[in-house]
Amino acid sequence: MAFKLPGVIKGLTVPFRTMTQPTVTVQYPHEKEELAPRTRGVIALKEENCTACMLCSRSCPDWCIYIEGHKEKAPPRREGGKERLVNILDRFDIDYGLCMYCGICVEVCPFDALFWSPEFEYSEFKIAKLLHDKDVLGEWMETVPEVEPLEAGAVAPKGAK
Amino acid sequence: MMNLLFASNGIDIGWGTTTAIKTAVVLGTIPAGALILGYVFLLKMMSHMQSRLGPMDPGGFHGWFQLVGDGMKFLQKEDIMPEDADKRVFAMAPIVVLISTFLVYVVIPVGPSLYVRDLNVGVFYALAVSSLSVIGVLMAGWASSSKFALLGALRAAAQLIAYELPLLLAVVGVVMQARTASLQGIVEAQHEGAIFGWDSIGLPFIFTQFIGFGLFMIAAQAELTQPPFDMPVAESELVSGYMVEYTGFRFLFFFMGEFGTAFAFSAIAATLFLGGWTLPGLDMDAEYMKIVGPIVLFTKIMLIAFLMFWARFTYPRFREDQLQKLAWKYLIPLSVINILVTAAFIVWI
Amino acid sequence: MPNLIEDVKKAFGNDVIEIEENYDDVVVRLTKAGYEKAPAILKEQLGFDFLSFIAGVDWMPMPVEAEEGSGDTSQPAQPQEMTFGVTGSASRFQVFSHVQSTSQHVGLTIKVDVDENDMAVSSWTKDYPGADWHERECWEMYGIDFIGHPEIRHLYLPGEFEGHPLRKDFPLLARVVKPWPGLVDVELMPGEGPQAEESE
Amino acid sequence: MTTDSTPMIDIDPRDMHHLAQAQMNVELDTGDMILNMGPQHPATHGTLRLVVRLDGERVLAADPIIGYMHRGYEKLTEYRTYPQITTLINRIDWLSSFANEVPFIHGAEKLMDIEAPDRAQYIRTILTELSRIATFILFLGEMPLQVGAITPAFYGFRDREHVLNLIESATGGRFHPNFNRIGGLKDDLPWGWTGECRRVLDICAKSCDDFERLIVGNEIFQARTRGVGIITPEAGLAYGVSGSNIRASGVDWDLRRDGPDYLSYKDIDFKVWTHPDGDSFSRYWVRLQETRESIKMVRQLLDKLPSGPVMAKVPRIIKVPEGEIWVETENPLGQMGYYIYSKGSTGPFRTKIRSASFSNVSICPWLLQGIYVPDVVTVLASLYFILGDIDR
Repeated sequence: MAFKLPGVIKGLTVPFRTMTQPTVTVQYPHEKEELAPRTRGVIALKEENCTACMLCSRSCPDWCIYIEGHKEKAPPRREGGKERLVNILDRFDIDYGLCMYCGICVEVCPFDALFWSPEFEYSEFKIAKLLHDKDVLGEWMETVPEVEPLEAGAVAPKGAK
Repeated sequence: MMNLLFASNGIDIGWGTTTAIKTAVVLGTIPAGALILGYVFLLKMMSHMQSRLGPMDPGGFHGWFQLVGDGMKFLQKEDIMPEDADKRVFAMAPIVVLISTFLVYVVIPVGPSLYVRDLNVGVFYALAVSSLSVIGVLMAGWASSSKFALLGALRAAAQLIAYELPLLLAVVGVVMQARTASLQGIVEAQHEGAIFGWDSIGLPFIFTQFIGFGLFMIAAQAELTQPPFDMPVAESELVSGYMVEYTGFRFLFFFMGEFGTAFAFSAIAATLFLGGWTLPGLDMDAEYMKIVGPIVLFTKIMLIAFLMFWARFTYPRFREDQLQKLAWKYLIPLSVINILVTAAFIVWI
Repeated sequence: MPNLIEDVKKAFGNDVIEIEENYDDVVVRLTKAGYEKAPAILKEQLGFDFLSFIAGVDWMPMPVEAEEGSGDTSQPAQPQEMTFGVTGSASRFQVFSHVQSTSQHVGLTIKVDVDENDMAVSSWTKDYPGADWHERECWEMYGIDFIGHPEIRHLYLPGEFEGHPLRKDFPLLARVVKPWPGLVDVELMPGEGPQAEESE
Repeated sequence: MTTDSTPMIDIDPRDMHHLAQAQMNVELDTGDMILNMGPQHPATHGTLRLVVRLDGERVLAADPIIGYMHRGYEKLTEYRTYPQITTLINRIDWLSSFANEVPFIHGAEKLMDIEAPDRAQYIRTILTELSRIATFILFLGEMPLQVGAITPAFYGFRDREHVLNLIESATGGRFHPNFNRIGGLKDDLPWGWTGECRRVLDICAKSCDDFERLIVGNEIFQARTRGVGIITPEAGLAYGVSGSNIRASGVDWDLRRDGPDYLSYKDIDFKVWTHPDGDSFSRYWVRLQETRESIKMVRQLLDKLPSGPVMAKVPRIIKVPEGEIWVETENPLGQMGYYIYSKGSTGPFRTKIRSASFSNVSICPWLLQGIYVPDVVTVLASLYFILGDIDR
């Protein structure tokens, strides 16, 4: 097998050049990489918008959203108007042990109550703790980035979330 | 070696103590050499070549404690033996491999009088002893009663034996040119030698024996089963060849054996081809050489080891039939031609 | 496309029960005898050198686990009467395969009926060795036997798995084990709304 | 080069199957050694188990046993609606997951005869080609790792990271973008994405040159891969091998150019690379050239990107009318196709998923005959299959 030298020696230059260039490692616990605003890290719940219409829990492929609510009488919008019946949310849990981050619930919600946030550091020792309830989801709300501008030439569909 | 050191200031310590001190020093250099080579090349250089940082946290500055920590981890690991393994042979195998590494250090000169024993057959003794590891590898492969280990051991045996020949023939040129086989003699020959009358930098044999140097490096790479010759421990097929059943401190022996032999071979290569522990301008027998000598040899070892590990991280591995063909059809004829050319030079010029 | 239909008709003669063009692909339904000699004809005469896949289909309508009116829409509501695909079917099971010609860049889907009491079809492994795995999967999932297949054994499922999972009457346990979270509805005010609509 | 490499047993594939079905009996035959490579083995990318009957180091018969990762997708699709299925099927070939969604969505759109707007088609093509670049760059680093070189694998992962970050900034998910909707895309590209995309393409182009110099020219790599695992065009097609594997055997067939036109491949011109040899080296070489071709394609697409909406008018609850359709696309691993039977409900009645690696690996019993154990690893690496693709 003729030893064509150039091929083998030429190959050696690539690792040597990489050795001289800066490395790409991000030392995670000390430095943190900054994620894209659209990253699907965790789902945040804006409780005021939610009317417990159960659409998200019905369309979730993994069956991991559990909702309980009850009806209440609420003061009429305009005084003298009729008494209104309002859905009050008692329980809104998302089980992140089952969730596959597909985002169908965020899209299907007609009242814009669910948002994506790029937060990802919520790992637990016990899997049961991955069941985030209403107020934990509420806390994620501040980490939701505001909607970023679209690329040139894009026509934003009406009422884009 | 020590009484020469102390004799100069009048204390005469007996032969027994000097041998004890020499053995202690050699016992110390094997793990130290393995750790240094392992850390500098396997951890830091390999990672920077792959554009990553390598260990940073252990031991604070650049993770120097990583390999020491690994060593301790291996020590406290449970020593498992496969249930139908041949117990005694299984236990003896790593020790045989390690013994062959120790014996090589006997002849490596580090300073004017700093060597354990200056045998006049130095070079051939070193290379002969280093082939003892073949027995250890076979013992490990057969004893651990696992298919992968068996395959690995058979491949290792075939490869190590095939590359003994080019390893030795590559060195014959150097011995002829230095007219002595003793390593100390070779170092002196390179110090006084001259290239066609111009002797300001002495004659490191790499200039005249560059074919020999190339052959020696390739054969050494094969002896250490490092890529491109790491068929016996091909991790993508045999996981880790003959070492697959070993855990705990026995695996540590193998690891130390591997890197210790790498350190030893780099030392031999440095001594034979790069002028050993001397630098051109320095006077060989001066007092200070006892300190400067080891440092010079260490830097040369690092240089040679850099070449070895650079090839180790870049090249894919040969299939064993190509490996054998390379040895028998290309390396051995080339080394014989090299010997003839050297002989011609010596006789006519 | 039209000349392909003529070629297939000419090649198979009266073995062709039905042939139709469907979204830039031609679907043909053959008799069992036609299906047996199909691979030789397809490969030599019609030049279909690439076998894409062989699979089965079970036309039985989807059984609906949830009882009526419980509002369980976890499963898409499929029509209950037994309808068939483009070229119809005379039996509950069908084997369909797709072959392509890499030179003329054209594809053909072949279907054959498998009636329930004689669940066997001839194997294509002689002409298309690639059919080996497809047929093993189809046997495993539907229970359709392939005559002449070198060695029918389980491909995906463990050795002692009984039952044929892809049949419509084989339950999907994951759906049965866990109650559907979407069933729960908003609790009504006490004594309000029609009694029928109370929730668990 | 290794002109006199071990002679391949070239038996006509037609009468190959009776050899291939050599029954893997458990008790040890005299002289033969049954070696289990997998299901937990570094050479098999995941849980493929290869029962290999050895005579010394030469393989007599190899029988891949699959199913360790069978998730039963075809059964699951019968219990789900169309949007839920798109999240499911991008988990089949998880390295180029965007490319899995495209045929299914295209089939559903054809059944409902909805046409996604131009900009959506362009962005889909860009993202498909980007996932192809990501998959192939990982392959360019992964195969030398199986053949023994440690360093290239890290270059593969490092350069693929840029492409994944790019896909994540547009779709939100690195591995599972879930960006396709029936009728278009979920969202438009964020601000400054096209500029970032051009920068990443330059990095990928430089990375391809690095791989060329580091691997393709290397004699040891050529010695290990030339003439190893030769797939003849007829045997390959008869076994259903598709994609770069069959183009490396000289078959000039690429669904992007020859198949029914989908996405916007007709607006750009690209070359289909083939190699006459059909051995492991040519498969590596073809994938390297295809990565460069994809980089050129994405640059053309970026120049011609039209403006406009990305979502067509689609009813809120998607009911696909009755009918059936066969849709296929050129995925990085080969021909990916769906045969969708629909009965007018919100979910399909039956979906046959034709994945590329299933057929690519089914050639192994024929291909691994009579070669050495180390070559088994080289051949498996050069076929480049994904376990999710095989087991579905």
